[in-house]
Amino acid sequence: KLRNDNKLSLEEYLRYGRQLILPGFGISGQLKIKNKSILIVGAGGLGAPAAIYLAAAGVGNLGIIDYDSVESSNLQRQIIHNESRIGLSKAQSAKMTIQGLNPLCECVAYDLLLDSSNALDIIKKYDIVVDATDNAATRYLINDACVLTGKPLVSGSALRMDGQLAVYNYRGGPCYRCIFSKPPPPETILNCDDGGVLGVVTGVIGCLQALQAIKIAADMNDDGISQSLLIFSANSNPLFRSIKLRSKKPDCVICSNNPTITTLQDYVQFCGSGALDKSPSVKLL
Amino acid sequence: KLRNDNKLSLEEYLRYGRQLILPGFGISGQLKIKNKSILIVGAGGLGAPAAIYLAAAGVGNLGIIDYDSVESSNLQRQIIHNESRIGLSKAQSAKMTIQGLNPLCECVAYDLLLDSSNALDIIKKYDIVVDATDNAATRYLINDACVLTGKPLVSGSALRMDGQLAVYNYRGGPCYRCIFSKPPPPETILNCDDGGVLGVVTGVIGCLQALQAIKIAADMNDDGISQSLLIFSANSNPLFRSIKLRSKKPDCVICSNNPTITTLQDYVQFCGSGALDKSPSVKLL
Amino acid sequence: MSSLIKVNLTFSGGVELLFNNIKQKIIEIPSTINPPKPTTMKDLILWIKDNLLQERSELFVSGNTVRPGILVLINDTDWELEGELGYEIKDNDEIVFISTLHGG
Amino acid sequence: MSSLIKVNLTFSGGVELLFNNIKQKIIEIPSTINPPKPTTMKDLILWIKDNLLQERSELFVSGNTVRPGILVLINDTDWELEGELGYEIKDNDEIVFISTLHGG
Ligand SMILES: [Zn+2]
Ligand SMILES: [Zn+2]
Repeated sequence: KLRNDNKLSLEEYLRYGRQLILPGFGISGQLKIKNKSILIVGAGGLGAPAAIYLAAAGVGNLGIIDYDSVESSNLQRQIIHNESRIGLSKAQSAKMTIQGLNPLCECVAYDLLLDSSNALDIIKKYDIVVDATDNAATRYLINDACVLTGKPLVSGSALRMDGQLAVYNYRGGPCYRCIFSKPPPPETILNCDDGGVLGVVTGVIGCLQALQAIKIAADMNDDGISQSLLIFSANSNPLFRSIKLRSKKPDCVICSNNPTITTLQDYVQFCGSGALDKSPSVKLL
Repeated sequence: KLRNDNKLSLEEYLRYGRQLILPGFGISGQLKIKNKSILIVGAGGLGAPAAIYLAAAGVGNLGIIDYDSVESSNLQRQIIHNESRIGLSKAQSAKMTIQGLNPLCECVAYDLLLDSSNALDIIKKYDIVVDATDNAATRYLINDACVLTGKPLVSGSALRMDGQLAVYNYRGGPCYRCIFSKPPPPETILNCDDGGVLGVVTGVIGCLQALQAIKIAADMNDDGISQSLLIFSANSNPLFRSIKLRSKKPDCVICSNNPTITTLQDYVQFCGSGALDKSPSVKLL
Repeated sequence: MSSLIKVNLTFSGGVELLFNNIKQKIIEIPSTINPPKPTTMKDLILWIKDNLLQERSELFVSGNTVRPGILVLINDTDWELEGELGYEIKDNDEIVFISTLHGG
Repeated sequence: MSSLIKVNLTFSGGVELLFNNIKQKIIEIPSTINPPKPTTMKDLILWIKDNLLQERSELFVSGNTVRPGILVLINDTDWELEGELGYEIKDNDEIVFISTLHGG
C-alpha cells in the first residue's frame, strides 16, 4: 500500500517547488516525507492544522482517527471542518479537506475511538504518531502503544491560553511516562470543552506538531527535540519557553530495559476518567 | 456597515462557547472582536492561517487583499485555497473558505495590488492591519499607511526555515521604520518563491499574527507586545527567541512628532524592487 | 545567619488559578529555612503551601512534593536533572510550576 | 594586558549563509582590540569581517557598521538599547546578527 517511489513526478515538482529549493530539505527531504506515513489521533483543534500542513507538505500517507462528529461549537478552532460538514464524522470531514487540498496525499479516515483493543494494530502501520487528543487516558494509551511498537510520538496539548509541545520516544529520549509517571488526579484535568480555549492556541500548537513530524519524517537535524518541552502562553511575554527535559528513566515502567508493562492497559481506570467522560468537575455540577 | 451589537445571538453562544467560558476573554472579549474590523494584506502563506483563525474566532469584519491567482505551487503552504480554486483570485478564494467556515464573519475580498494610490482609502476603514505580504516595498507602504491612519500593524514574515513576528505602531511602541530606517539592498532580499520555504513555517507565523490581532482587538493585556520581536527558527533549538526592541525613534521620519514624511511615497523606488518584481538575484540569472 | 534570598516563581498551565491567577511572583525567603541546612526545593514547596496557597492544597501538593501532573522547572530545566526535592535554592533562581495540559 | 574574552555569535534569518551556513560560533577575541579602549561592537564587526566572512562583505557590512536589514542583538536586546557600535563587549556576551525577512 505504501508508495516507495525514488523520484518525483512533474506534478510534484510543480507543487512542492518551494520545498525543493529549500536548503536543508530539497528533493531528498521531499522524497523522504513522500515515503512516510503519519497517524494523527484526533481531528479537533490540534489535529486540524497538523493534518492540513502535513498533507500540504507532501507526506505520502496520513491516517486520521476521530470518533466524533462535527458540531458548530468546533468551528471556532477545528478549521479542517466547515459549516457543510456539521453532523459528519470528523475523520471523514478531515479527509475531504485533505483530498481537496492535496490529492497526492493518501488519507485513511478512522471513524473510531482509539482504545487498548485497536491501538497497536493501527499504530504499527505508521512511521510517526501525532497525539492531538484531548484527554489524559488516551495520552497514556498512545504513549504506551508508541513505545511497544517503537514509533516516535509528537505530542501537543492546548487549554485556555496555554499550549505544550514535546516529542517522546525518539532517538533515545524519554517517553511520556518517563516525565509523567503518575496521572494527575482526575479533578485537576480539564479538556477544551470544559475549560475553554482560544482557537488559535490550538492552531499554533497543531502547526508546531506538523513541523516536528516533518522534521522526524525527513530525518532533519534534531537539535534536542527528543528531550525538550516547548511551553506556549498566549498572554505572557515571552510567548514561548523551551525546557530541557530529563532523560529516559532507567526504571520507566514501559520504556526501560526491564519494563513491567508489556501490553496495553485499562487507561480509563488508570486515569480515573476517559475519552468519553466529561471532566469530573463538570459532572459534579 | 460595521455591526455594533452589544449582545450575542444564540447561534454565536453556541459557536463561540469555548471562548465565552475562557477566563480573560469571555463575552466581553467576544463582543469586542465581533465589533472590530481587521485587514489582511496578502492571502498567501501567512495570510491563509491568519484569515482562517481570525474568521473562526468571530472577528466581525475581515478584509483580504491579494492581486494574485491561486497556483498549484501555492498549495504547499497557502492552505486557505485548494485544488478547485486554481486560477481563481486568491482574495476571492480566501473569502469562499471563510464563508464556508464562519458565515457570521463579513468578509470583503480586494482583488488588487495595494499601492500608494489606494492604501490609505482601504486601511482607514479597518481597526487593525495584518501584514502578510512578501516584499520589502509593500512592507514600508503598509507601515507608512498604518502610521498615517493610526492603525496597529501586526507584521509577520517567513522564509526558508525562519519566521519573524512583531507588532508595530501600537500603544506608543515603534513603527517598522523606527527599527528598519533604511531598506536592505535589493540583492539581499529573497521572497518565498525564490528562496523557498517550509510551508508550516508560514503556518506558525500566520497563526501567531492572528493571535496578536485578536489580543489587540479584544484589548487584552499587551505585556510588551508593542516592543518585541519574536524570532522563529524551525531547525534550531530553542525554536523561538523573544527580543526586546528599541522604543519609538524620536527622529523617525514618519512616526515622530516632527515627521518629514506625511504622505505615501514611491516604495518601489525606495526599496529598489517591488511587489511585482522577481528577486534581483534571480533576474540576473 | 539566615540571610534572605530572592526567588522568582512562575505558575503556568492552570497552576496560577490556585494562586489568585497570579502568574509571576518574586518572593524573599530565608536562605536556611531549616537550619543548618540551606533551603531546598522541599522547604520551598512547603513554604509556598503555607504562605501563598489560598485553599485546596491537594491540588498543589501531595505528601511533601507537588502533585502528579505538575512539572517543576529550575532555571528552565526539568527539576529531575537538578536533584528534585533536594536541590538547594540559590539567590535569583527561577522556579516554574506548570500543569501538564491534556486538551486539544 | 589584553586578555581574551569569549563571545557567542549567532547568525540567523539568512545571515548564516554568509558564514558557511554556520548558525552558532564561539569566538575568543582580545578584550582590547584597539588599546587602550575595551573592545566595542564596532571592533567586533570589523573583526568578524576580517576573520570570519568568506566573501562579498558588502552583504554584511556597510561603512563601519552592519548593512541595512541586519538587526543586531546583544543578549537578546536590540543593540540600539545597548549603545550600538560603542557597546563594550563583555566576556560571554551573546551577539546575534539576524536578517530581517520579507517573505510570506
Ligand atoms: Zn518511559
Ligand atoms: Zn517610526
